[in-house]
Amino acid sequence: MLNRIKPLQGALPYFIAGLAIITVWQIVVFLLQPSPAILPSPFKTANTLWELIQSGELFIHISASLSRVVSAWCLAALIAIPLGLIQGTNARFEKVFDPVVELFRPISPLAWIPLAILWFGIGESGKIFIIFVATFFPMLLNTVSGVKAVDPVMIRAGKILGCDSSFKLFIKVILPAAMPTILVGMRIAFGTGWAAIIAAELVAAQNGLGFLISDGMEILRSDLVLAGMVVIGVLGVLIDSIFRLIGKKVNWGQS
Amino acid sequence: MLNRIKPLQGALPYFIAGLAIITVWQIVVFLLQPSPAILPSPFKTANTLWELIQSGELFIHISASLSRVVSAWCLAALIAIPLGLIQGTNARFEKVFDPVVELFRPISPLAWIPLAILWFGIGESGKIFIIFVATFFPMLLNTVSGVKAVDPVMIRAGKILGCDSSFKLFIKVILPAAMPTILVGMRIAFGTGWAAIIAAELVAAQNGLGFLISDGMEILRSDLVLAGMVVIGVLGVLIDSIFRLIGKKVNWGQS
Amino acid sequence: TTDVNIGVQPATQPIYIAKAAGYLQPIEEKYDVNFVFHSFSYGAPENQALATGAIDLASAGMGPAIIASARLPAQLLAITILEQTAILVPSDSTITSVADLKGKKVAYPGKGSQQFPLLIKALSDAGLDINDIELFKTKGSNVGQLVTQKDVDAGITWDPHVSKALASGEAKVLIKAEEILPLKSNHYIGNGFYGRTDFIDNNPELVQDLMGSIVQAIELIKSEPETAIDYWQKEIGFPKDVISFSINQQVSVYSTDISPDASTVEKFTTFLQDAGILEASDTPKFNETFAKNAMK
Amino acid sequence: MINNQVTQKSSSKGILIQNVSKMFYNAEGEGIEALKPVNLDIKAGEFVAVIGPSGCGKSTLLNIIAGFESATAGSVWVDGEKITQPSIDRGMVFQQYALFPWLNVSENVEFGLKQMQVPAEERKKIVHSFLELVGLQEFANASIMALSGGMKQRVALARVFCTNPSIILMDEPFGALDALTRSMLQDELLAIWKEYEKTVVLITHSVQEALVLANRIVVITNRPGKIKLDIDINLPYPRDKKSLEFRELEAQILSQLTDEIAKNYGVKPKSLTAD
Amino acid sequence: MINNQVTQKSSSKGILIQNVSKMFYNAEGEGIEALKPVNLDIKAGEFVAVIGPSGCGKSTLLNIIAGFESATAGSVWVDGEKITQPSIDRGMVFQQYALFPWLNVSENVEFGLKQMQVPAEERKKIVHSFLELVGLQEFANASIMALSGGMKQRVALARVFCTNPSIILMDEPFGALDALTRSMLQDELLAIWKEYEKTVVLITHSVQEALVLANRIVVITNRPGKIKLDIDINLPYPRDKKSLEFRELEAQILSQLTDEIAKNYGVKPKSLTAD
Ligand SMILES: Nc1ncnc2c1ncn2[C@@H]1O[C@H](COP(=O)(O)OP(=O)(O)OP(=O)(O)O)[C@@H](O)[C@H]1O
Ligand SMILES: Nc1ncnc2c1ncn2[C@@H]1O[C@H](COP(=O)(O)OP(=O)(O)OP(=O)(O)O)[C@@H](O)[C@H]1O
Ligand SMILES: [Mg+2]
Ligand SMILES: [Mg+2]
Repeated sequence: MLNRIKPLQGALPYFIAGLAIITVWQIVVFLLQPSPAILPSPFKTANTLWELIQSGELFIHISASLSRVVSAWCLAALIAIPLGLIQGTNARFEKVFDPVVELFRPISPLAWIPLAILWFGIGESGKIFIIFVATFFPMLLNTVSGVKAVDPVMIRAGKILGCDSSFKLFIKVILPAAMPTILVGMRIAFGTGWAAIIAAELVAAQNGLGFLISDGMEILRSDLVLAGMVVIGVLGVLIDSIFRLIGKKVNWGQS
Repeated sequence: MLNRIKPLQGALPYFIAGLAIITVWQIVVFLLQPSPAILPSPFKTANTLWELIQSGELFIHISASLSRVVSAWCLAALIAIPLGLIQGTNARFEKVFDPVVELFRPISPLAWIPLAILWFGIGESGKIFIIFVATFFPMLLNTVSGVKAVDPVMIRAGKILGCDSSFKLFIKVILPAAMPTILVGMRIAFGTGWAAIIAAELVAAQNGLGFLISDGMEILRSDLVLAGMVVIGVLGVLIDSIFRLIGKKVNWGQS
Repeated sequence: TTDVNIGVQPATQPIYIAKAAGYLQPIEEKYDVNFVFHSFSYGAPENQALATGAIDLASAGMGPAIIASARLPAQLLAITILEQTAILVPSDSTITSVADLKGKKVAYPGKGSQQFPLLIKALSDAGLDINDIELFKTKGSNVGQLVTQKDVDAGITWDPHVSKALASGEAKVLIKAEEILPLKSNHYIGNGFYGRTDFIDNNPELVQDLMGSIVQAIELIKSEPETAIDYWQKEIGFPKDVISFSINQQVSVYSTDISPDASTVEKFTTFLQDAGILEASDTPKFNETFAKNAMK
Repeated sequence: MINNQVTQKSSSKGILIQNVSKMFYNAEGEGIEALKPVNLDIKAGEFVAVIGPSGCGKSTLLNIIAGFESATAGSVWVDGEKITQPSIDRGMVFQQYALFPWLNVSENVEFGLKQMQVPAEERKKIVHSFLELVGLQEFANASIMALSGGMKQRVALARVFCTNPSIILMDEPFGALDALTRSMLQDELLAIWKEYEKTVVLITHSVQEALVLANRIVVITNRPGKIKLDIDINLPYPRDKKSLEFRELEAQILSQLTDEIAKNYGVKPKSLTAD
Repeated sequence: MINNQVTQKSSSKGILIQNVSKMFYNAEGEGIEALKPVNLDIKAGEFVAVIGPSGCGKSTLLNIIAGFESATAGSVWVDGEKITQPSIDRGMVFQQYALFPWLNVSENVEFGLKQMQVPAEERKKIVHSFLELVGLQEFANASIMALSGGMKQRVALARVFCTNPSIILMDEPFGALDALTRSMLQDELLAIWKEYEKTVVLITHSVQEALVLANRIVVITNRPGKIKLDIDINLPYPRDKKSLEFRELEAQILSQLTDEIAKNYGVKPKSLTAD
């Protein structure tokens, strides 16, 4: 099949999906007639969103949250991917390091809040730490599994073609060979990072989408909550489609 | 290498890891001297843990949380894996379904609380729903990527050896071929499920480790918080080692 | 036997004393019901549960209580704790008045809390407004930690978090709520009891008896504080020293006058409207007949 | 389309390839023509060997016959039915083995039989006899990962033979085998072909192999592949490699092939210095 | 250990294989003996062909020489140095191609040169000339996925040749190639070998190929492999397949091999009914 996707055509399914969700949402509102304090109509939400846009408030929240998620995610990538590369190739390191990972992995970002405050106080770093916790593990796990799945014959080929140090071998063979799986980990991690934004912004925040949502919940302004969720969802899709683009370039595994 | 791991020997690295963590913890307490209301000493926490065990309370919390996580996780597996198999093989379905997934994926379990209450009330199902949300996406994404990475020649071999329906092909070829990646997704999902337990048990829970932790925070009992975190970590490791065992059986990709 | 679902929070609410002292049991027998307590760590999910009908009655901070009464088909029935809130500063802080907060970092537990408008009121009384300080939203339970760690210069929160911070000796009170906004018997109001209007309309006698048991509980708190402290410790798991500190130092104040009288509610409403939490059109619904009858 | 006029349904037995052509598109959307329109009428029971230079489209043609890929134009008919999908009645031995790594050796061989719902006991027997045929009875429970290249190919052969398909498609099946194993399996193939009157399409690089086995040889040109030579081999079996007819046919086919292949290497590289 | 007494350091050039044996262990911990102690002294500049039945341990031996696997006992010395790890000076053509799918054809060929830090411009030239050598200049920018089996093997050959290693290890490199491409590349291999005095170890299934190329042929027995025949081939190049000496040597080696391989198939399967 000839598969040249034009940018606009690529966005089409997202519009359709968005429309479908809005329709279902409107039907639920129509059928269940929930209190608007819990589930306002799409129209009400759109209205609130528009007000947030006009006042410029939304962009402050978006940029605050986005910069937190991106920083945490980059930090996690910088640490998790090299660690994963080592863990995936060095059985001895894995034996010692993996139990530590597994002990910490299931602990919720919410549970880290007191410690985040203890260590980092109210600055950005505490919030970034919470999101970091949420993004670190999926990246690590996918990197390890990607590395382990690298065809041993590739590694041999790399070695005999002059990758005489582990580092060269990592960079030239293991990393690109594991890249498709690592990218999935990075994609998943971005999602979990976004999902941790509410918890993170419970640590002394002044702004951010998580702040908007948890604040909205407290004052029973579900329109704000929904508006925040919509923005997170849409941003998530946008960022994910960037990954998808990169993925297409890297995903040599498929035609 | 001859690699027959005896059960006790297998547990050794975990003990070492645990010991290392406790040592670091004790050093932090010693150096920072944080208020015990924020970070109690390992000894204090162990003491609390022991009391929880003796009173039998701990087991009630564990079984409550565990049954929630397991139910949600099984439910997610039942839905996400078939969906992922379809999405990974059917490009048309993916085009429509994927944007929906990407819109919902970055939305925090915390943000789902109001809707969980709306749809499921404050019983078990609402809590399971929140954990479900947290487990669903990693499973789906890994299944899709696992399926897409299946060597096309395997699919051809399956077809010509009599898998004449898509269903047979799924069961006999695509599923086992993608199994290693799917299992990673299931492992990750179990972790994210555990991590969502606090959010889930914020809603009218009477028991559970998440309840123990968030309640501990509210009632100023950091020793309970830490004890809960330790138990979640240790259970996480135990469950993860089960996956690891299964993984070894299924992970035909490696020697 | 039908279940009556009551939302509670892990705080020193009198309803726990009513339960522990056995005041609820006769009511359960009389109406053939079963009181089920559902614990929420903060007001937001509790109000959401109320909105869907998952709970019938709720005990929560005054902020969530008034917001629910204004925005949901619900009514405020009683004011069950007075006071409870204070602005804290580190014990060695040089801040001695609210006016000194200018340009400082202040932690607060979110807009939905009553602490937020109270802070605004305190500031405006001192000739400041919200833009004169730097605000940090966090969980109520973390405010004390931020203050004692000196990550912020001040923080506003409720009890038992106030007592906990004070008991540690690393924080002191800058100003108590009663000095900012004396609403009822020269105290501020801290905790409300409210319920879904349809439930109240359908079960007036039960609600009446329940109010009676709350008054009874408050009487017990006042006459035998040590017993009450034991009950709370047993029911919620609070550390005993913190609750003792709270009761003995009057950080939390209880009064058998639980009536949500019109003037108090009105003042509080205007106060929330001024703070931009309630909109001008929001009028909280309240019903003081039950409380009045119970106090007799 | 040009070829519409000739796509009337054929009622004859065998494989009818009508005007089949194939284009591939790379990521930039550029087309590569892998097969020029090919016409070929393979009668039931024929043993056809396909020879041609590397990359000329042999595997592509076989994939289209198997039903894995659809032709860009034209169509393939088997026993009068147009091919739209693969079927267990057309067995295939893949160039890359295509064994299932999550199954052990005997489970791999058993796979097709299971799909055909052959009873377990019978399955065991069949699997056993075919593992014996390829000399791997000892490795019945071995993991695929623990096999050498040639052993893998033998498993793949056993897997296809045991389902007894009426058409056998083979993509260089004997390339990785040692001489004797190869000639043993070739003999078995011939025996199976004759006894059960199968139709065989075999891709090979060895003219000798083609001449030993096939009763028809098709030579495909350089990419885009089209048929350059289509010749019936009427020598009696077993074929005598030293007979004059054999030698003459070998020379004829080789010369055709040499012409074709030489086109790939227009100018021979002069300098081979590597540093 | 038994073999300790003979592991004194050799100062001679070439490859010295001393008492090398290899055991594999499966998941249950059972051992499979892949190689019995093997001794072989390959002098620098020799062209050794290794023949043996499928699964006898040929690839295993080559992997140990390359430095990929360690011998269970014994050791391998190259130019007097004990082998502990792979080196770019020992090039290897793998049985399964082992191309890097994330690189295109010319990037794959360029890979080793990059590691050797050959300047970009020179790299380009070398890559170009070797792609020409294997007849793939047109496919320089093609993705690996878009190549046929034989084309992949040609890329793998170009990748190894272009780094100019002094030892070339080859695991059935010509199996997937058509006759002419094969003989062209065989000629090139011979030319490179002679001109640059390389040491070559070639695994093949074809006795003819071994006789055309090698000046020494080693036959390995059935698993566990050990050396059964080790014979110098002193015929002049280019070898004449029709000469009497060639024929005699072919017959001699084939008969040795036949004995070996026949052991794999003790009893020929009687019944081949598949349903
Ligand atoms: N998926 C693909 N995408 C793009 N081009 C392809 C693809 N598959 C094959 N081709 C091209 O089609 C041509 C024919 O390929 P095919 O695999 O049929 O060759 P072949 O005759 O089997 O060669 P060999 O003998 O080397 O196996 C080749 O030039 C190849 O580059
Ligand atoms: N990773 C492994 N685990 C267990 N056994 C193995 C492994 N690799 C190879 N073997 C066994 O070792 C023996 C020799 O294998 P090897 O690959 O060296 O054979 P070969 O001579 O190259 O065969 P072929 O000509 O078929 O490629 C085989 O019997 C095989 O089953
Ligand atoms: Mg091919
Ligand atoms: Mg081999």
